[in-house]
Amino acid sequence: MVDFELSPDIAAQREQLHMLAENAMRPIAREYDEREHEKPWDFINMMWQLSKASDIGPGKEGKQAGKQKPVDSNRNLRTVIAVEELSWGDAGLYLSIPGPGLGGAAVQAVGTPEQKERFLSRFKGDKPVWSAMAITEPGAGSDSAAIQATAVRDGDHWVLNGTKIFCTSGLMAGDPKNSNGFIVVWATVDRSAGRAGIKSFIVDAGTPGMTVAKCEDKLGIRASDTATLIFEDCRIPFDNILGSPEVPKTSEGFKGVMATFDATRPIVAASALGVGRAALDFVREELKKQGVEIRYGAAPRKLTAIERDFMDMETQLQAARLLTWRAAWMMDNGQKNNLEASMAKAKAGLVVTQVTQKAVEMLGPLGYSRQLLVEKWMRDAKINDIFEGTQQINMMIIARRILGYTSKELS
Amino acid sequence: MVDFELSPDIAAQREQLHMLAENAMRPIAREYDEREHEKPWDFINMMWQLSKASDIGPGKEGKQAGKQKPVDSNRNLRTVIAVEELSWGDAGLYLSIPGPGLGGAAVQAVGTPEQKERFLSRFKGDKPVWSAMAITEPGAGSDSAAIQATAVRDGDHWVLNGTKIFCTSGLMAGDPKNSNGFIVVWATVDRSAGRAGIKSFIVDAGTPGMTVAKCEDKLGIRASDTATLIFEDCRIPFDNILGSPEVPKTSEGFKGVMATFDATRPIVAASALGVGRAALDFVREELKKQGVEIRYGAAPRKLTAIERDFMDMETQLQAARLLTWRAAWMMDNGQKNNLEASMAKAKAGLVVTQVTQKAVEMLGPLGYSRQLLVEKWMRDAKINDIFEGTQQINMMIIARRILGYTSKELS
Amino acid sequence: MINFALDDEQKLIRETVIGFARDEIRPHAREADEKCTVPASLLRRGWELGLVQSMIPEEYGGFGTEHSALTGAVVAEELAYGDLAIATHLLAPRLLTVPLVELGSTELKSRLLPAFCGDTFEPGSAAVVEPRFDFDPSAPATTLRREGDDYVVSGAKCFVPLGSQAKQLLVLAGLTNGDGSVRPQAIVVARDTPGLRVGAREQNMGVKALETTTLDLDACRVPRDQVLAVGDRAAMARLANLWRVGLSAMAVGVARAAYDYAREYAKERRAFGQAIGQKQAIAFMLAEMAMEVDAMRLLVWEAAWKLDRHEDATREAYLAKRYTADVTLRIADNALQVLGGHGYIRDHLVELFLRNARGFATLEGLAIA
Amino acid sequence: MINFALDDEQKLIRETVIGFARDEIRPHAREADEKCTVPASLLRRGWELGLVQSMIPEEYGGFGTEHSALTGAVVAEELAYGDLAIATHLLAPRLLTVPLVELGSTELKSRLLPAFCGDTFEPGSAAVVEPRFDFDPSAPATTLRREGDDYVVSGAKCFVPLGSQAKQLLVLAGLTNGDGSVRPQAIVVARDTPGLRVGAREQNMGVKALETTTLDLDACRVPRDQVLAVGDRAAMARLANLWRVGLSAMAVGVARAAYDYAREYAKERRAFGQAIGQKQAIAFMLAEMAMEVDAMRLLVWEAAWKLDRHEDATREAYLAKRYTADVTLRIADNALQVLGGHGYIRDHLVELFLRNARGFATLEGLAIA
Repeated sequence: MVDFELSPDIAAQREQLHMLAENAMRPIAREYDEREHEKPWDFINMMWQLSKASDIGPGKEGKQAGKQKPVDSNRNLRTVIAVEELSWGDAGLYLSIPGPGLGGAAVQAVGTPEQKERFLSRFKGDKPVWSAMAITEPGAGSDSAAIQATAVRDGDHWVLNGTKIFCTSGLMAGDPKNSNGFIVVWATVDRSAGRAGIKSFIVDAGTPGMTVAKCEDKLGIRASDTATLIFEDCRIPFDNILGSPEVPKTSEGFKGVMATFDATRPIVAASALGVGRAALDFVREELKKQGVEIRYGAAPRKLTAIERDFMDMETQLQAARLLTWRAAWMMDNGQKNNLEASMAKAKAGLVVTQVTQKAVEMLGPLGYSRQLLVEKWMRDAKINDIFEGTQQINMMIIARRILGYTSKELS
Repeated sequence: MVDFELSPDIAAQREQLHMLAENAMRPIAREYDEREHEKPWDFINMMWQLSKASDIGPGKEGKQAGKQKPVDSNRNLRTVIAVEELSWGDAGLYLSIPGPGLGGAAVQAVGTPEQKERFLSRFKGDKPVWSAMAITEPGAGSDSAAIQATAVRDGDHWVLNGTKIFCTSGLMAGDPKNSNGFIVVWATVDRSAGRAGIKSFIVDAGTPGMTVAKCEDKLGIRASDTATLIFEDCRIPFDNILGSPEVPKTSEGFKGVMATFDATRPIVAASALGVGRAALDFVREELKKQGVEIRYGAAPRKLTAIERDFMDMETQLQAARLLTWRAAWMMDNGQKNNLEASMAKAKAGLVVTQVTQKAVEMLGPLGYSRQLLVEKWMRDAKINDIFEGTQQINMMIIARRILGYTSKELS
Repeated sequence: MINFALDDEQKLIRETVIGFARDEIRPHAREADEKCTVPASLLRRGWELGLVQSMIPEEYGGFGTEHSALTGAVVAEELAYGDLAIATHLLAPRLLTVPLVELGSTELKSRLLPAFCGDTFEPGSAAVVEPRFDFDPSAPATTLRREGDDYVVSGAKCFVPLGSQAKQLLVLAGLTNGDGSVRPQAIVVARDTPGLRVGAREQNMGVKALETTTLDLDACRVPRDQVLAVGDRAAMARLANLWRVGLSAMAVGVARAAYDYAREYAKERRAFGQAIGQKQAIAFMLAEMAMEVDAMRLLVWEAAWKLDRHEDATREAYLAKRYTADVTLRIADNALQVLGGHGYIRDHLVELFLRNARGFATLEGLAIA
Repeated sequence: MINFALDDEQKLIRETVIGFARDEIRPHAREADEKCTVPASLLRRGWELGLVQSMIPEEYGGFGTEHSALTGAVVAEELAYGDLAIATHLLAPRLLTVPLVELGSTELKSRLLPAFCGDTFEPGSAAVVEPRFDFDPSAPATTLRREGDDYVVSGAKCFVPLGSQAKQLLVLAGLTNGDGSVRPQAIVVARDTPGLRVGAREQNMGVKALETTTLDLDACRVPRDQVLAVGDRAAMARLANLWRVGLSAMAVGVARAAYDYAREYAKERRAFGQAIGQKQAIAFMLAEMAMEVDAMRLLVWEAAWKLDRHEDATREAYLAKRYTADVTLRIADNALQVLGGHGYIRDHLVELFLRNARGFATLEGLAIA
């Protein structure tokens, strides 16, 4: 039976997170945009305590995302709702929150019980812990199959070599000074096998041979670090491989690894929605102050340009939101959502880019000024059109699905 | 020295053609949209007399289009201005006007003096004459290189076999009952040679073995016939080949044939502009009646939605017009305009599609009704986004040019 | 509790309608458009689905299933997927019966509803749109004024479906308030009311198989009980939203039809040595269509869901209608582009989808959820 | 007589500026943005190009070449191609000198123009924008009223380029007509005028290397001859159009910079075994950029050409500004998309182009043709 109303507990959680976003994130949003590469430790520690104390908050997301049959039957939906609120507060700060993140999600999705115990238990400790996912390489953008990093077996170890870039929270997860975290690294055990040869490996923070080379200066989401990781003869235990070490004939295994994205893309979409809604809410308030009313139901010919712009922004955001909720809901109900997850990500990434860009324009000279957060939201928003698969990559995935093409037939 | 003012003689010609469009085309536009497959003979004969009597009018275009170093140094510009006016009157009727059209343009561009004398002289006769170009095949759409029609040499004849579709004015040019016209047919003399093997041949109306199989029922431009031509052992004189019969190593020759489009694409763009301007002029008048004024210079925040829509339509059309004039001007000045011709065609085709669709909406219930011509303009407009290379084909040509890719490297 | 799944009954109805649209409607779409008429056989078979009778209470001869805007949206999308003109014709009676069931007096219902529970298709209609550039459904120019115990309606309408066939029509008129402002008011008018004149059949760019006419009302006198929910603004707002959701759902159907047609063509059609669907320019167009069809449906469902909870859905329904009208047009236009020259030819249905799609931004009250 | 070719003198100037933008400006673009300042060396070298002095009549020490909006547009595009902030800084003095030369009294010109004909960069400025949501250049909230032989200006401005450096500023104020309507009026105000207070340096998303400040005018008294072309609506309209064309031309420069950057990247960068430029999704984006850059330039040139004929170019200039602002933003955004993750990093200039591009819809009077 179709229903668009949030369950009372999720609605309540949203309320709590909204207050947190408003009181703990908004006040420091500008500061950590200007002070790039500095970490909001007070906020980080508060969030860590919070996520341990209550069942709400981002600490849980990663742990929960990716489960096909979760205990909490609304886990993925709960997560996207939570992420939208936190990103409404500030997208950069949201991304800096400690927790399993993408790395943990991967362990959760394909890890053995032993691995889950060994790595996920850390997120119950007293000190903030991060984990991260390292996929992209300098040479190979979105083309995961072209990964150059290698993992060579040496007795009961794997030896990793290669360079990874654009690793979100790589600094916090990979540098033991920051946390007892870990990085999930994609590498090939057999380059000749193409996609089938690609495996993911768990590397503990501080493992000799892994160094955090640099953190990028970015357009936005500056409170979150985007690290470059270098692996030089980095030795890790054999058991740190996620999934089977075998190289199958087919690239099924790779598909398995890629499946993590079905859980994480709706989360990125949700983060986009939060940024977009922040801008929309602000514009709505400003228009109200200026006496510009939004007349729903008015004849098209009677609308003002700015009024119609606002309606378009609002509709686009809601369309993206419903696609996002659906993708999460499907996963909560054990349905494959690869197509729907990409739809949510592609739509939300594009919409938030356009909505925030328009918001800056609608506010006139003030919109362009750093006195307000609107210009920051525009800078933060754009990342959602890029990471976890660019707009183009997600359109490609959708196209392959609807046309029934393999990655060979459509690339 | 940059100048956007038309020379007095071209401006005068435009005036004349505008009156002709208003008085001779508008009154019968609806009639020949409803009476599909019937020909406006009175109009056709009038245009024929007119084009012979004066130096203006469409009779000249084709003869003139394509010349690299024309006698009239403004020939191509004059043509696009003329075509815009006539298409403002009615795009379907414009396309039904007798004259050399695309076929003649090809003879003009690459024909021998003997061929020009033999074929182009017909356009000086008393009875209306058409010529047409037959390229597209049922199997091959925009992929000219994949042409299946064959031309086999047999002594001092060529024997043509194959089927051609979407041949504009094919019925008028190919059926001797209608005129002593001819069809320029693309066929391959050596399929193994790919593009290099493709040549164009002139086939006289009524040549045994060439039959006009059918005329399409279309969305718009119904006053103009779009014919299917079937060639069965159709024998034509050896001299009827355009250009050299040799099959070069490179596909230079094919490029030569394709070069015709550099002259014709701006003409299609100009026709698009005429349809778009017809809609824009009508909407402007209607808005004025409704007391909706277009306040150029007003603060963005003070615009109404419909006012801004109108400005957008107006600007888009003017942008397409300037690209079109530039492409024609370059050819008049002996400059290569392959890139600019495709830009004009791609932009004008897209803009007129959007402008006319918007115009229907802006006029409310009346816009959707066949009482007015606006809905017809929307149907007519769309062909400009398709023929002479679809939007996508033209974007491809632009992309190859700017990126320096061959058709192999980017397809 | 968020849920994106239809209930079993809705799934069942949808399956039935999908089959009907595929096997009965779609094969007639082209001919119906060219001949500007819906074959009687289709009306008969369509009537048998009980889409009109279902929500009429049993005491008037109907099946008495509760009215659901969401179910209505599902049905509208699937029928319109088959063909918009045929769908609007089949569902036209609901333009009268739905408001009647919701807002009519017992007396009025027992007088008018039984006619719609018979064995054969019974035409019904609503006259909403007005032949004016600045038509505004929230303030119709057609006037309604009290005169003794009766009301008197005067004005001109257009786009009236089955105008020459419907014996009873719902007419949207403007009732002038004390402060001079106008508020919309729906009334039931019998075709044989003195002063009512059905005009000539309209000729439009699309939806050609559906008969629509103009309607002139010259001081038509209607008894008070034919004025539905007098002064009940909420009821009139709900009615307008039911119209919006009905048309929006049909827009989704047309968009999906265009998308499916283009997708299948792109898989078959080869150029440059590949299926054209393997070209990113085409593939991404199709991907966007797929994404937007889903997005549109969810917006429509949300508005319908709100109507079924009897909450004010003006914002959702209004925004959904604007969005579906714009996006459906773009999808139909892109679908034609995928077919290229073949799309411009009436051998294929995409040009029909485009002509129909262009109507949604203008049309009002041509369907009801 | 239609002609799309620049004359030889314009070609020469363009060549010079192209070289300067490529060799001097572009290499400093990133550092200037990060440090929020334009290196003095660059100002010195830029000044030597004579872009400010050229159109100042010889009697005041200039080169006395006739002012041409078209030439101004060509120069503005090429400098902005190098970097928008540096370009606006280099050309800021023209915001004062161009209106002075065109509209100033002989006395005023001989008093102010010689300062701009020296050997070193002389800052000049115009205060047009106001810090309000509904700022309207055609009706500024800054007031101007007659008081005896003088005029008195009061109001608040923002986005004033070189606000703390310019000794003289052109200020746009609103003169109230008899009927209460307001019309824009340009006046020259010296920075040391009592009541004029230069505010703090502004922090904006883009154009960061250009110093812009707020400006408070508290009953600033200016002699009558500093009010330019009093009551001459045409002159003020022309001034507004010169601003529009100036900024539009710079938008074309920024768009072209983003397009070129993305195109070169797409040729180098490989993925899935090809240069990404060989992918239709990327290739078509680049093709659209190329097409629109040309289209925008032609619209700007047409408006400039009309200004050079001293005809009313309001429609052309206004539409060109709206179009270039929208399209340049889209092009910069797509350029960033072509670079993907790398575009989001400040190692590359596209994110800078995007931040700068977003300014055009809002900014007014920051450049003049």
